[in-house]
Amino acid sequence: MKPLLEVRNVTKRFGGLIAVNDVSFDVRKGEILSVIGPNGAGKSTLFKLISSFLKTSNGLVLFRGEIISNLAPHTVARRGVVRTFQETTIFKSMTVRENIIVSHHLQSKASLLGFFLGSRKARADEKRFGESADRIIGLLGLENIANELASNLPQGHLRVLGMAIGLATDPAIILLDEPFAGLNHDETMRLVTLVQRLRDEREVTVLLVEHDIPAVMKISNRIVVLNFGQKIAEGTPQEIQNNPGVIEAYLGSEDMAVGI
Amino acid sequence: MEQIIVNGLYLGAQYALIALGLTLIFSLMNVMNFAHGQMYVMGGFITYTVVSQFNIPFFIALIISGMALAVIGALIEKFLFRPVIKKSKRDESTMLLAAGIGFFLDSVILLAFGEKQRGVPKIIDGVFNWDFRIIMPYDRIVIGCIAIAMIIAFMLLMHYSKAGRAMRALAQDKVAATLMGVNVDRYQMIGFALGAMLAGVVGGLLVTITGINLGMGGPTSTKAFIMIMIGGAGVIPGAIVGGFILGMMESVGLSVLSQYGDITYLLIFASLMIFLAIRPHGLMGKPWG
Amino acid sequence: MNKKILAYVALFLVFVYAVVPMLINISGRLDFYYTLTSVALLSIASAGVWLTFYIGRINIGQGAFALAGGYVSAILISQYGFNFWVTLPIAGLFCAVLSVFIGLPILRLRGVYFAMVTLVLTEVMRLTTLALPITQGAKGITSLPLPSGLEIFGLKLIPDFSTLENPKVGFYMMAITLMIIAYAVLYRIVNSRLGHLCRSLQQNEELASSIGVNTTYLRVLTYSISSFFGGIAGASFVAITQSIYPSSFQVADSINFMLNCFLGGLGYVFGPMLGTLMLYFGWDLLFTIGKYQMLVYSSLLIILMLFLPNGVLSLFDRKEKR
Amino acid sequence: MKKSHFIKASLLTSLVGIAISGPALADNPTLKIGFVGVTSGPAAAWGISNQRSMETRADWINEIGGVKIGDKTYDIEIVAFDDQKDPKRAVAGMEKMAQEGIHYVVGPNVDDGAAAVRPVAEQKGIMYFPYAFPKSLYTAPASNAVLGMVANYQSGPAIYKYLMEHKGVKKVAFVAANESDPLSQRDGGVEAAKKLGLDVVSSNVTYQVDTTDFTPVILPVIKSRPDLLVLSGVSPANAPQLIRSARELGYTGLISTETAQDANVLKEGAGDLANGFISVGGASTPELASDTMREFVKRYTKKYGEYNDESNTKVYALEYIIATLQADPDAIDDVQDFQETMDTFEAPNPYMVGNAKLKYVGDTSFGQKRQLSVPLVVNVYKDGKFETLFVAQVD
Repeated sequence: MKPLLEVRNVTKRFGGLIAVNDVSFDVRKGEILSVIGPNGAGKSTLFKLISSFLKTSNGLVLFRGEIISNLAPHTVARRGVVRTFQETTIFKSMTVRENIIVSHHLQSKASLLGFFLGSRKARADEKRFGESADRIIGLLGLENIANELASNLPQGHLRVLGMAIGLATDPAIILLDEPFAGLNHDETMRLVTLVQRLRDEREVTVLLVEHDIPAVMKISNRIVVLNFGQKIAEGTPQEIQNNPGVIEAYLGSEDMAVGI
Repeated sequence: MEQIIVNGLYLGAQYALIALGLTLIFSLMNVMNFAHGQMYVMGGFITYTVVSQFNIPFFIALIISGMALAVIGALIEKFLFRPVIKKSKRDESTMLLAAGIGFFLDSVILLAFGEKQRGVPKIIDGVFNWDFRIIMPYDRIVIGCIAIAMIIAFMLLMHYSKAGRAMRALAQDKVAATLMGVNVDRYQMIGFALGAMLAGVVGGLLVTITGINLGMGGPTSTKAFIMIMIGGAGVIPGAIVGGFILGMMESVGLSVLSQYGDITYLLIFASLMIFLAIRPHGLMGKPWG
Repeated sequence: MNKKILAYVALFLVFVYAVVPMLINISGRLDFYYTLTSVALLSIASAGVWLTFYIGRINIGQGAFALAGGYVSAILISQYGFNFWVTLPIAGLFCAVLSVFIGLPILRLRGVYFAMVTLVLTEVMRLTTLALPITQGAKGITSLPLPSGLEIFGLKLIPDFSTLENPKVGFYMMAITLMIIAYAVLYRIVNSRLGHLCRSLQQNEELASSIGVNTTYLRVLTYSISSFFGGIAGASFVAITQSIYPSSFQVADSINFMLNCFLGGLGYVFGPMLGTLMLYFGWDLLFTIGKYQMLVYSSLLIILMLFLPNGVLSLFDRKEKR
Repeated sequence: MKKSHFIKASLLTSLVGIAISGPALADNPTLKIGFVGVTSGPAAAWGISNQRSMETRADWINEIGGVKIGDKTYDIEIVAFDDQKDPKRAVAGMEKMAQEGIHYVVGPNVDDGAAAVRPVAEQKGIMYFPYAFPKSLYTAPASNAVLGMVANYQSGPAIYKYLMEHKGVKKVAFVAANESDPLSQRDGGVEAAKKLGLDVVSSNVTYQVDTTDFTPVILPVIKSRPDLLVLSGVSPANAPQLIRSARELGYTGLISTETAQDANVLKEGAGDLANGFISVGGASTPELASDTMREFVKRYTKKYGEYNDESNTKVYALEYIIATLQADPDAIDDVQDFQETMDTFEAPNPYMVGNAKLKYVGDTSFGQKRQLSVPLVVNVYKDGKFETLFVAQVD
């Protein structure tokens, strides 16, 4: 079976600095793949390259066999590759439900003019979005806070809301940028379960970039390890845990403390 | 050619000094101080009044006007900007306040100092003339040098004094600065006062050369804004660079394009717009300052 | 809920079309016709500025489009003999198209950068009209006729203004009607999906594009609607003053349009309308205090801002909260 | 007993006092004269000198018991409206004047405002006296505007001609701010100079009014080596700076303008460098000023602390309005009458020595009498004062 997303020889240079160097890997449909690595390994840059928020210097990113690197970000989203953000990125002065509804943009069938005039298609769209939003709210357990202003939410809920926004676009693959950063153990575990449920129930493929090694070990089907912009290992959590190169890479850094 | 460059340098020095105060305020508080030009005019009129009504020497008058503006600036920050910033939902709301203060200062200036153009007699007579290649009156040379000296002094202050370091930290990252123990309210007030003081001193300096009138406030603000856009908003070296670039552009543009007359400024402004479209955050600005 | 809104709208229509003229006639303050006409037209331009605020851009360049719209109308009338009513939409469309070309590069800018570029734009437009031969440069275009009548299929829609006993009433009706249309459009935009998308843009452009919103397109679209409003307002003033000069709309106007939005409140569709009314009418009312007019006016502005930094309409927030 | 007498007596006297003084004050009906112009913001100087000279004159008239028009004596009240140099506001101001029942308005100060108020003025029956030069304002079918001063296309040729004949000027250069009024005046000046056979060596240089350093502006002009540098439509704020820059760059020729200037502003802004600067003024130079003019300057100075020489040219409009109304009392609320009287009106000019006359002119320039005949006094600045260079009349 063809992989869903292919990263082929992707390189990114900033001036003389090489942030990502000739990295290749595949993401298969229905899996959760994590990219890890010590600080400054190029994880975030790689993430932005895949979601086309940065332009590659070299190499390609393919989705369903088509090139998506260097397209406009909204076009990439339109194809079905949707990202969340490391910072808690939500629409602050909208309620949780409004956040999710507005994110259904890609699925609208009516034109903007249609919406302006209130055409039948537009009304049908609005109804559909509302229902879909309620489903997502139910799935992620946000019922109690659906009508809260997003700016009033605590950190943990914000992360879930970020994911809900991603889900609302009905993606084929969702890219999560450090989803566990800043969460405590309980919140992390809850989110891990949630991501797994998403994969199972909504058949979403997940690519995540993460710092939190224990969470990654628990959630991932496969893991890719970066160091100094290069891929040094790829495999199941087990394989990675026993890979001497990986251990060495982490030995030199403080991330060791997190413990493999 | 030499003349054009010297003209540009002189203009640049005075522009940079105006832009410095504005960019300082912007970097600390994210306020577009539309009243900056009015503060500059205020400084000019205070210097004029002190010199011509009370016969006090020019340089002392300059200091008096700087102090007066610093006090006005501190009061404006404490009693107007601070409460509004705390209460408003969007940063931009301070623009209405700034514009209101601008109108207010305009009317105060009109009532207190009248509608006429004012000027202080030249501080030094005579013209420097190098073989008709560079002609520069001595007073301009003196004022230009003072302006450059002040720019340097200001940079040193920002780099080596405690207050300067605190303000730079604040400009960079308010949250981090708070964590480091910087008293945000206090340094915002000091910064605003310092910015207003700079405006006042420049107004005083230029009153001996260009004179001062009620109408110069608004356009001066606009020009200063253009300079800090060129250099990058909220970046102090940016303001200096922006000031010199605009000064040079005017000097060169006016000479080179003089036969096209009416469109000189059109071209200067249009090229500014194109420049910003290409470099959306100026020469040295942080993205989306 | 919908019925309630309809009732409000009906009340407002009766008020501006019938009650206001009646009050003016009773009190004999005929000069208020022009004042209110100005308020209505300026509030259309302010509505445009408000819309750009809605996508998170500070627009201090509306004067440029008002000027451009005014000149389009004046040139078409004086040199090509167009009927004013035909030039009105053309002026709006011209500005909309123009704003696409200007907006494409500059809408990438944000915050103060965008604000300052638009401020410069006003000055650029003034200097352009000074330099172009078709605008007759510094001389301006003067002695334009009053709007003539408009007939469609023999149906007399608008009478010839020069036959009116008091053209001011005609202009008042015109301005009010235009304003109502403009705000209906604005209200509809804000309360449709388009408005939600604009808000998403205002709050977080990266996130908006990651959920698939074509941010460039949306920005340019809103900016051109905004400029359309500016052009309409500018052209309407030309009909009233029967003349236009490069200085007819200048930086001060651009700034005022922006201030109108702030004063009314950026979060309220009808904010710019109220803001324009207060700022413009306020100045007129203070005319009696002579040389202290500016002092009192600016002090009131500052005080308003101190107590209601989110706009005058935030006074009613508590009541209207869902 | 005595006490009550005293009270009664004092009550009576005070009542009588009120009875006498009350009606005496209320006896004079007021005649309202309007002013629509700019008195705030950057161009405030133009309007303020205008408004102040009107108010000074009005106070003076009221102090001496009012002015007799027909068989009634009126007090004069000046109703001023600040248009902020915005043509849209100028229209509002004119509407306000109509609302106040005013038929005679001085202003606006600039071209765009003067053009914008025309529809209102003609519809509401208001005569207005703008300080703007476009000929279309005064040429038929326009009927209600009266040019309040000498236009640059009238004074310019006179000045150039004088300088050609007396100072041997051959080459002339123009510089103007890039705004409507100065640019129009520059174009008019260039045309006039060419007609006189002068060589126009530079006319394209313009500047922003907010310029703080004019050296770069003036440099290319000086390089064209003119004998005469004309500052077209220069504002009093810019004039000293332009003069200073030109002189400091070594320019030794003549400098002139066709607008009114203030001697003190020139003195402060340019000092000795302004000596020899030629401008157009009213009649306050010692050679020409009458006692009335001196009294006016004295009263103005007393009321506002400082005189403004720009007011010399602006004192006339109010005087003309009142004098014309005196000649034809019916015109007080009928501008039709006023317009008819304008054709034949003549009265002595109180501000000038000799037998100068107040009358309406403009046949040559506009084809109808729509201009105040004010003396074209060309001044030259010398050590803080103006001296009269020559005097001419416009027809």
